[in-house]
Amino acid sequence: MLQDYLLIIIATVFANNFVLTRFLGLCPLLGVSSHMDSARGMALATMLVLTLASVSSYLLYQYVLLPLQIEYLATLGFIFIIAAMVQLVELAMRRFQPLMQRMLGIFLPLITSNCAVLGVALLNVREQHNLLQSALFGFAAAAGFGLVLMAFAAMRERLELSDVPEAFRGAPIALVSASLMAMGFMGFAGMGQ
Amino acid sequence: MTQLWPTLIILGPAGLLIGIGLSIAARRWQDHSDTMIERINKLLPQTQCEQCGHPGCRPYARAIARGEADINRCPPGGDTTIRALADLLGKQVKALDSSCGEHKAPLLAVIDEQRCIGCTLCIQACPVDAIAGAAKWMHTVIAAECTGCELCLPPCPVDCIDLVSLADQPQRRIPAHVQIPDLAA
Amino acid sequence: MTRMAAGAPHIPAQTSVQKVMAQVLLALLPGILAYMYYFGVGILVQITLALLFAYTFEYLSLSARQQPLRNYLCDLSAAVTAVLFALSLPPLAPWWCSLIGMLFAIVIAKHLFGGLGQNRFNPAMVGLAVLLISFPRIFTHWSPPAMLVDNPLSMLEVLRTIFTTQPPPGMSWDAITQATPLDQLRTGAATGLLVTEVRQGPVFGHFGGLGWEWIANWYALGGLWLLWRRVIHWRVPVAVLLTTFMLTTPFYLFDPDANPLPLQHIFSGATVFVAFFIATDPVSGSATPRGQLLFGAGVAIIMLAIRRWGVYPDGVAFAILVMNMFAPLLDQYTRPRVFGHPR
Amino acid sequence: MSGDLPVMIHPAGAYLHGFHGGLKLRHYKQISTARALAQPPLPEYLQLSLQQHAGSPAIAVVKPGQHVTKGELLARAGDGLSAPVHAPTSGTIAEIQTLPLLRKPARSAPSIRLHPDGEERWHPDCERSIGNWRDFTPAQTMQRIAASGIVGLGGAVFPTASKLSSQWQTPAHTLIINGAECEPYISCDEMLMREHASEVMLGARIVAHALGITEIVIAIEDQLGALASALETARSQLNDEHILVVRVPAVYPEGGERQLIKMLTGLEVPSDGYPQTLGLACINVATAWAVKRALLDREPLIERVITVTGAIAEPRNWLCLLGTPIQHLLQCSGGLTDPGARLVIGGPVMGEQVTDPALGIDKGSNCLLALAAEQLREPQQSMPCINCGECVRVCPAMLMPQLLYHGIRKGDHALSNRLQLTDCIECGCCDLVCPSQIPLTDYFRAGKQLQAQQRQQQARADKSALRHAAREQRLQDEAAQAARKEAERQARASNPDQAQAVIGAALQRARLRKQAQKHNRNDTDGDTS
Repeated sequence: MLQDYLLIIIATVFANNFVLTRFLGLCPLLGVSSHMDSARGMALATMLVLTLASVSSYLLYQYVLLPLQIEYLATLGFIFIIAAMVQLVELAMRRFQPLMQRMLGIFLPLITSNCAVLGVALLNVREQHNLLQSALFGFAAAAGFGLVLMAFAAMRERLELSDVPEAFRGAPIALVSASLMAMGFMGFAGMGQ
Repeated sequence: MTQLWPTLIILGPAGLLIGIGLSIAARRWQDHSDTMIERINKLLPQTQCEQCGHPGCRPYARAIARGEADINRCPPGGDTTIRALADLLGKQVKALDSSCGEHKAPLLAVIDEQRCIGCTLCIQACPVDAIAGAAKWMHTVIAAECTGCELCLPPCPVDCIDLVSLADQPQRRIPAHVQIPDLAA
Repeated sequence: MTRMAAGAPHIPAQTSVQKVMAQVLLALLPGILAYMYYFGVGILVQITLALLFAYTFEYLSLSARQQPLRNYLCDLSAAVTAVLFALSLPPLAPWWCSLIGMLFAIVIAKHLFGGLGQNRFNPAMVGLAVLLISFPRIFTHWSPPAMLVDNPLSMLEVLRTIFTTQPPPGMSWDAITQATPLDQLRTGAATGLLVTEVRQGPVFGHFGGLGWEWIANWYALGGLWLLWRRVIHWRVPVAVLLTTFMLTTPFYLFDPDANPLPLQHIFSGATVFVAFFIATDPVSGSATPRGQLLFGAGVAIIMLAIRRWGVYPDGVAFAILVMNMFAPLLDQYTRPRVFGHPR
Repeated sequence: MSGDLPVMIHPAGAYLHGFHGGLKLRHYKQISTARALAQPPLPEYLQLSLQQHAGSPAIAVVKPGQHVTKGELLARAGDGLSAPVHAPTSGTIAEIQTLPLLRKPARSAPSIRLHPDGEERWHPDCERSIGNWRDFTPAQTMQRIAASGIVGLGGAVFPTASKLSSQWQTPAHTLIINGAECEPYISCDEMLMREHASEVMLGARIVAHALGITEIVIAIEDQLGALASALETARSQLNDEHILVVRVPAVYPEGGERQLIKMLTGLEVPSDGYPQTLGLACINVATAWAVKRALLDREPLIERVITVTGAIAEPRNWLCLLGTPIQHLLQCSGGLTDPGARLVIGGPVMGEQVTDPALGIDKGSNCLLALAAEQLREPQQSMPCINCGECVRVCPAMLMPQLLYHGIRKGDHALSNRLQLTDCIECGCCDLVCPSQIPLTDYFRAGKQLQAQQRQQQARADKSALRHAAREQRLQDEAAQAARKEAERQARASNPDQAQAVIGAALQRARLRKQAQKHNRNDTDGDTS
């Protein structure tokens, strides 16, 4: 039982890492990774949003969509509830963490369109997770995302300091690095199933 | 078609409810972006030269904070300032907008006291009150306060103000093989 | 600002990049000789091919980037990359393996990132990972140790195999190659055999694979020499080996039938090789003392996880790449306390 | 900091602790220690910079053409941190001109040229006895040290009196005499201790007495066994069991104050603090000797020991008048053996290249080194950094030199700030182990300079912002006032009756005032009459 939960976490963070093996959430990965500070903020924000999104989408699915037999509305409903929640988080952050809100700039609302969020919600349904599993799955997905994001940000800060050929500076070399990182994560293939 | 109704019935009110909730929250937790203007202003060189097209550094900072002005319009700050602003705002670093002017080493205005006729026009133009003098009396620049903004040049009717480079005495000479971007200027 | 000729210190450093690289190559020599002794001359062909392609690509990249050729071609870094890569290939791998591997290693992993000293990923391991992912079959064709072969392939047959990518006429791949000990353990576990039963097989020696364990010893000797020469430092190798040992011991003690001997993990596959020669690559690793310990431990953990649960036979290439990815982050969070600053 | 007092429990020097990093370097000291300490013949002229100390330049009190006697005050201490300069011999002031500093060629300061008359006549002040130093109050001793122009002779040239009388966060308990000359070639402190051991100890006791303490630790390198026994003999002669001679391992940069203190006590002087923070005072051997001569012999600081070594015909240590020109010293030592040699003032690792051999030695010149051409390094041949981490391993400040280098090279000052560039002590260890032969220390010095410049700029910017804001406020106020006046005038213009009334009222007031004045005047007239 406990082992199952542990497995969900480890498998989701590493073997089935959202960014590097499922290729979800690449947009914020490239967008918010030029600085350690903002990457840290984004990682935390995503963790918050993803956990909340998993729970709320689970509740929405179990207690609204299923009873009413409108499961076909899952995607729409999830988007709906995720958008609302991100908006709320942003407002709260603007009020209580204005600096972080500024730092994240456009990227906080961007979590809304982060496919990882919708991905978590839909995968939860597909894998038939219960409430706790959903929450854990959402959290672990975000943790994996955040870990990669921060590693990537640290690496990009380092890339800024190196003599990358002119044509490859900025986004190109970042993408090359991301692909090499993904290659490393392919070594986890076959694990976590 | 029959599936449309439950959709509307459920999602419609839900959307309304959420919308109301969000608007209340937005009202409650208002935007505090003044701190942002301060942070941007802190990064600007404070020459008050108006080359960016704004009357001083703070107005430019406000314009940046509101997204009305780009970050590459400050010639005195040069690349350093652009980089700092890009860092703060999470934007891409870009080249200085050459329509605003060229980056120069820090300058200091000096009044040729032989030629000065005491017209006070430069005193009125100086954004930091760094020129001392009175009508019909010779003026002089307070070196420690001058920002080298060049705003005093155009109004002077006798062209008696010169700009000299403001060189700090170095502690050490820097060897030729040390390649640092900031030294290139 | 006025410029002057040079500041203190006025005396030169006693070491150079070239010397460091040359010492690494020298330290690999005993391992290479042992490899040849146990697995035939194939490895020599692979090294030659890899060197050839490495320097071709190095030359092309440097010219394209308009870098001073003389300094950089003489720094021996491409040679180190090539040899480390070739030593990770099966001795009879097709010739184009080196071509593809070196293309990715030198051009993409090294020069796209800015050349010597700027690569964020270990070039040799990038080349290897590309091959592992794209052509996994190649890595199931390893030569068996010389003691198990009645009439070893001649030099000509080896060359023909490598260049035609076909086994010599009248022979099949199965006849001249064999799964590695690690592979056999994996397939054994999959078919429900106990570790002890699998280890009865002829390819196993005292701890690790037959032949492999001796190559590992020679690698270790070279590594110790590098340690003594202060080219590498103890933290990474110790972290890799100690973590491997400490992680596998409980498993073994808990269930010796299902889990291999800890020493088996150290002496088979590339563990020792990685500990002394791959994970110690300073460029793509961590530079802080604690960071190096964590880096080595991470490599060992991921390597063991892939061996235990993954689909790849020996996960070192992936383990290194994943830890390369985390190296800057490790540096960031394990920065030493500056003298005179509070803890 | 004052809360924890492990120092009290573990007295300095009882146990050696070691410090992070550092290097074992070949010593090359025996080159210059074969010949005994001697005085060179009087040079043709002495070139005395008025900036021989940290802080502001001294202010000349003599004029060209004036005749001065040995030990006479030439320049009094300037404002703030500063120290006076005295005449090293009797003679005539030739001229006062602005010249580059010997050990900081990028800066310049006024410099006095003195032509000796060869009579060596002492100034009368220097011959009068000053009584027993034990009777002096600490303030008197400090005043005497300051007036004698004594500064840290190890090379930092920080005025000694200021150093000893600054804030003591922890009560003073131990005086450390720094005799750990860790840089290769330099042997001036060793020679001084060999020949004047008891005088050095006496100087140390004078300082300790002034600080109200008794514990003295003399730290020397462990290779100098003979010296240790010489010091022991001197100590037994003085019969002072509070003096402890400690032999510390010869690891460069051991002689750095912070490193030595770490070695002796295991404590780190805080980055923003001084040895005083830990209750320690640390002075150089030569400084202690100068203190003894200032208080017992009444001689101001006019000479020091300097090692002349390297590619030199007769390398040796000279007891040399301040201001002696470099070229004169070279001549006395038999000249260069390698015409392509580079002259360095200081050691090979931290020294400064001599730009003008006509300049005179200053209080901080401990060594004149001629490095043969083949010993020099070529800075142009550096390769890219390979992140080998050797620099991290040897850095005594525990910095990450390779990252700092990248940061400075790319103009990322935020990074170099985060990595504490200011804590770099420019010891050059990283340079000496870098396989890519990167001139790291040059980069760090440049980076520090840029940082200082930026701090200055920021200060200017802050001031400008304030002044601009004040001006805006003023303009606004003025505009508001003008608008108010305009509004009033408008109001008056639009309402003639009221305006008339106002004018009438004003006239009325004026009239009343005039009457009142008249009254007053009458009254006062009456009073005076």
